[in-house]
Amino acid sequence: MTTDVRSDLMRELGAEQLGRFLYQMVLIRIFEERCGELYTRGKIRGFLHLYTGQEACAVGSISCLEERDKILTHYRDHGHALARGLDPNRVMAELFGKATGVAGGRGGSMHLYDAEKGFLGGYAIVAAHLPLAVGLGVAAQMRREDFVTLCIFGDGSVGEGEFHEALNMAVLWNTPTVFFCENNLYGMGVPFKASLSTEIPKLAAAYNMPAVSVDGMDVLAVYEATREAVAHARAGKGPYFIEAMTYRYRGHSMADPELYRLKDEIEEAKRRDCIERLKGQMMEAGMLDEAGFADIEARARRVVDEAVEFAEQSPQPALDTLFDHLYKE
Amino acid sequence: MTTDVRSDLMRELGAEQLGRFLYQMVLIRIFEERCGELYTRGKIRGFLHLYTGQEACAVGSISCLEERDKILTHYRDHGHALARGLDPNRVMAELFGKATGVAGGRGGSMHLYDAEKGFLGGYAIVAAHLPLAVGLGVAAQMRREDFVTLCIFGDGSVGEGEFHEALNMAVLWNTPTVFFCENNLYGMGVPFKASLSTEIPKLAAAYNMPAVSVDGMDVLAVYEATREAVAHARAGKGPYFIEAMTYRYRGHSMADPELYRLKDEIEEAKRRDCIERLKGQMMEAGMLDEAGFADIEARARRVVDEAVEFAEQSPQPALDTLFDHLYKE
Amino acid sequence: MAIMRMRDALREALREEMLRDERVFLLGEDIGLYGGSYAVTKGLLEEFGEERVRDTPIAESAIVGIGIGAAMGGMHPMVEIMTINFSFLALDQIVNNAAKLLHMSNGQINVPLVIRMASGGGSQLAATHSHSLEGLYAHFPGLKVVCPSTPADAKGLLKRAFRDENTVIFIEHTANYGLRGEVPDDPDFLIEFGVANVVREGTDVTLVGYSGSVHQAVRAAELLEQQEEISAEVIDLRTLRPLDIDTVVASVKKTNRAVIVEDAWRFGGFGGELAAQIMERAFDWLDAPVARVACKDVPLPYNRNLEFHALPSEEDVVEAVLGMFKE
Amino acid sequence: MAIMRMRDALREALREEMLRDERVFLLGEDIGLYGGSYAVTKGLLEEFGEERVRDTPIAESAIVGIGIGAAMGGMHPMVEIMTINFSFLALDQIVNNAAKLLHMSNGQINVPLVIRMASGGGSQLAATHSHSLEGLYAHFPGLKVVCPSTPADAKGLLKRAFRDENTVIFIEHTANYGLRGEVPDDPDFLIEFGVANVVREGTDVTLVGYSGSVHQAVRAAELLEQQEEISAEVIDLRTLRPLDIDTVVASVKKTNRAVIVEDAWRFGGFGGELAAQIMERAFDWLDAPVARVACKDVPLPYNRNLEFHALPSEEDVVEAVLGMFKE
Ligand SMILES: Cc1ncc(C[n+]2csc(CCOP(=O)(O)OP(=O)(O)O)c2C)c(N)n1
Ligand SMILES: Cc1ncc(C[n+]2csc(CCOP(=O)(O)OP(=O)(O)O)c2C)c(N)n1
Ligand SMILES: [Mg+2]
Ligand SMILES: [Mg+2]
Repeated sequence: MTTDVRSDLMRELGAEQLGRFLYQMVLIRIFEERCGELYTRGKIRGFLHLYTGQEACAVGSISCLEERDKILTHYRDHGHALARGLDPNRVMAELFGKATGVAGGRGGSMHLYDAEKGFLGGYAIVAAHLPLAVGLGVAAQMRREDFVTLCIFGDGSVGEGEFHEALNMAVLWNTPTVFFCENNLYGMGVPFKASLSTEIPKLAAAYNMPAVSVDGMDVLAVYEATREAVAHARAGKGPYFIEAMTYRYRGHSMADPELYRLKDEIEEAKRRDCIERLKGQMMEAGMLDEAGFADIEARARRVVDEAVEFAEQSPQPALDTLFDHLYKE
Repeated sequence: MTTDVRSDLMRELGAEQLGRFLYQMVLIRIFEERCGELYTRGKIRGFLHLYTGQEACAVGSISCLEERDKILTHYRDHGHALARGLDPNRVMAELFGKATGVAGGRGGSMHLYDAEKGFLGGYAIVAAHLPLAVGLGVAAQMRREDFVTLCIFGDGSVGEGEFHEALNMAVLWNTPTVFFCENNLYGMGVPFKASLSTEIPKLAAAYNMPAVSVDGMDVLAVYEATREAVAHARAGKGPYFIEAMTYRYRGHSMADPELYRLKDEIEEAKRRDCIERLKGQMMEAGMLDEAGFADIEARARRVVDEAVEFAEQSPQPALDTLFDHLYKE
Repeated sequence: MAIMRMRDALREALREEMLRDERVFLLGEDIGLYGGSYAVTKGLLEEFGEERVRDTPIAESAIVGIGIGAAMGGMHPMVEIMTINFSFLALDQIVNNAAKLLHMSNGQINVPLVIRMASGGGSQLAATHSHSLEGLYAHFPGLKVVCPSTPADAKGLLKRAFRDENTVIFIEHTANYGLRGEVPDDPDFLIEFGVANVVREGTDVTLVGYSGSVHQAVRAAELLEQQEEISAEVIDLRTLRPLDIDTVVASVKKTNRAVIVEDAWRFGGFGGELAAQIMERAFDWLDAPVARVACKDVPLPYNRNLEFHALPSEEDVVEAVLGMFKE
Repeated sequence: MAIMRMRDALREALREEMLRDERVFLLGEDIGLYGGSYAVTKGLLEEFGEERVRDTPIAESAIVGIGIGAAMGGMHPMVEIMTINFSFLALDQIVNNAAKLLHMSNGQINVPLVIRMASGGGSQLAATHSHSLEGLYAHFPGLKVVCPSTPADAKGLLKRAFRDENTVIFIEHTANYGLRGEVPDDPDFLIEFGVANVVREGTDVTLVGYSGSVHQAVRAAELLEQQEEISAEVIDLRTLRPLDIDTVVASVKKTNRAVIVEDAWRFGGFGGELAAQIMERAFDWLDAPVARVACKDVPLPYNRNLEFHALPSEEDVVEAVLGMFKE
């Protein structure tokens, strides 16, 4: 296991902040594994896309945001929601379709929202939220507010026309948008190389914005890059593009027979696991011991247990609410 | 006036071929000016987008094609149709909406077709024909035919998502497609710089295909670049991108009040006029004299006169043909 | 009251709303320097500047998406899609984001957005540039669909659209832009959505139209009166969603006959919905099946004769009415 | 005859047509390595290779556009749009190019293309992933719209689609993929377009469905027979364009009552067209207004109870029928 000590950054962040990163990644991991089980038991339904393996992306990037900032993401959104501090109880309740869910049971796994926390949604139409992120940037500019919008999407989105339209307009209008592409090497079962003729940062840079590629299995690398990007956007310097190279351990969704990749590749990725890596780094730096890690795991497990319990106990939405929120008065 | 003698290329092409270039450019110029008048007199209706000023693009590029090659273009398509050798009578008849028109009066100015000549249409939805050009390339590959598709569009198309989708897939699938962008500095009234955050060849090159920019007011430069591109595509080396820097002397369409640009800019462009340029070059090379040019003009004028006469005399399509060609049996 | 053309009434509405509410701004292709392809936004760039009147690249999906995002961020944008024909490219944004976010987010996120577009055939623009899609938009819950037929309605309804917290699809028939009419000056002049206008009273048959087709219905009513002594009531729906079916049904209960007039293709068009609702609500009052006069089932050709042959005319309406009385 | 699921019948059709005609090839998202998101194309990459079974980037508009271009170039492609929900992104290509090129070019250019897509709600996929848009496609002249409800129909209609020189929109309800039924082996087994299927004969009321809703209609007919002694005839339209209205009208003239059952939203849905046509052609035979049972006017929610409450059910059909007999 790599334990390349990024000592400067680690010192700067300190044990507490790093512990928070570790805890959040562990929480997401446990949450997702539990979701997988609950899906098999029919408690969660519809499409379920697990985030296992990609935790460093959500935690590293979202930690850089202020409260007033906004997040838009795609349907693989549990990790982002938890990293943003959405109530795990209400996230799980949403997956159960319960009235107490973050979208009252209307949205399900692919469509989590918490407007108060600036979490403006999981979007299930590939790449369709990219223009929305630019629009939020326009609103920030016109309202003279300095919030930044973090827009998260997958490598598969890069083939869509809206990717191009949004990047171009973000640069033209100099919006405070951080485009964050989680490149997990596959769009469903299509290898990234079969869906884009070039490299993502090369294409993004062609629009005349800064574009970098980072190790998305390394929470510190993600954090560092995103901090830079957010500062750039907040300073009025316009959009910024990050590609985070990562990997999903599970299938695309629960329905995926995974015919398109070999077990070896998955095992290879797991050797670069983001949780193991930060754990190792912190231990090496004397910021964590096995007991401390066990404690983090136990805390996370309790939170997930409680979330499941909460979701189980929550009521179904009443049938007569069907027409609620069709129009706003 | 510039008369930079490209002596090698001129020698290679010879007086006859160069004379053909000149004739075609003059024909298009006169045809278009006549169309403008006919529109004012209500003979031509709907949207009319004149090509005046851009003649070198059509003539230089289309001259490089073989009979079996295909052309797709946008709504500013008269010049391309004439350069491809469509019957001027039937093109004019189409503009008059007559039964003898190249589309039986159904298409009008924006939608000229002559399938036998591989002229597969003017397309009026910006950028929507780019994927079609890639598809034709797929057909060529699968049928083991070696035709090339020349796909012509304006700078304004570059903002559309389909531009991106088509370029990406052309490179991925290595199709024999020549993307030919006539950059006349405006998409309707929006200056090119306000609609793209970057330079067109830079963006095209980011997809990993050869991309060049040429002087679109110089028919020889356009010819040279396109010849290279067509050879590249025909040899199975994949797509090729050409930006031709040009200028339209008239408004975007006949309805354009032209509030967005100054007369000076137009005058400046006219000093680089493609017809004057080739005329000068040929005279300098002793391939043409004033009488020869007058003869070219007279021939072109006769052809246009005849086309108008033909169109005038042609019958309207019968009302009972309305449902023809709705489905092919 | 001033007499003005519909395009000027629309511009007045935009201007007044921009002055009233600084959240309102405009974006679209050629709405600025060019002055708007139908001159609706002419002069607004000069008056309000580049931040509030934005020329965009040709990228319908992103333009609408940016409008949605700006609305989510606290603005009240107006997106002009140059013509409804290009709105196919933005349909996903309209249907999946603008229309659904409020419902999907359980009321957390609303999208106060006005999307204007020019619509309709009859200008020899040929098949790709002559769509009438009011009914297509009306199918989607979460949207409101407005299609004025007069300058006054255009102004009152467009101003009303900016007082709405939801996405309003505002469809303007190109044949109406030049129409003149009286328009109230009152900056608080609003016309409510879901209130049809009885343009002309009558007793023998009800003609129902919207957008461009209202004028055909009125001309047909005049012909019927002059030539056939048939008294036709004409109803302008003004908005398709919400739909004021009550006014239509009340009229049909009086006249016992209805003809729907629309520019769209008949097959699968909005006229079917109207006919079905009239049948559902006024079955026992109907002396004849509800008739539909609409566009023939072909892409619209460039040639003028063919195009007019395909589009519904007042003569077609008269014929449909006479057919009802013959049986 | 073999018993197979609809997804297998579809695969058989694709396979046979690829073997028969080398112009046929497939392109779409995840149709190759992944095996198709609903497993329809499973195994075809292995059998036919990468040139004829092409995984594409996620780019619906270009995929359809490339299919159109390839068809213009002499091929007969099948484009799979993973689900109908993503077809909004390709709608311009479908409506402005595929549907219109033949007519606009005065017969010079045709587009022999099959576009398959999975459709429908009921799988808790929430609002953006649960559309029923058969009627939307049926509105556009130049297209053909096919929506089978059984494995045999799926095979016969899909094979027929590859014998057509025009663009065929082939819509498969996700709830039908797992349905089993007898399917003829004959490689020349075709089902003509525009021929509705009388699934069940009856005398008291005609239930009209297509795609997923046929099965609700059949179950409702069974309930009506068992519980109410009402004999319902059930008609499966099979194709919406061309539409076999004659079969429907003949049935209604016998039963004097009609209920249309569809998964789409009622308002502005295809049911309106059907109701209007039945009224136009069988007015004097109708004992009650044609009724429509359809989706409630809301985006479909994830929650199962809410979703099922919104979608039409066999109980809703029974209720609609009983309502007709009460009056
Ligand atoms: C417009 C659109 N097309 C297709 C789909 C179906 N689909 C859902 S996820 C997905 C793959 C996306 O891959 P990527 O963007 O890399 O994200 P990842 O799933 O790898 O996180 C596809 C094709 C969709 N939801 N939207
Ligand atoms: C999708 C779409 N959006 C908008 C339009 C309206 N429109 C027609 S031409 C045009 C400008 C195109 O400019 P460019 O591509 O540079 O070509 P040029 O007219 O300069 O030759 C616009 C906006 C259209 N036809 N299609
Ligand atoms: Mg991916
Ligand atoms: Mg241009």
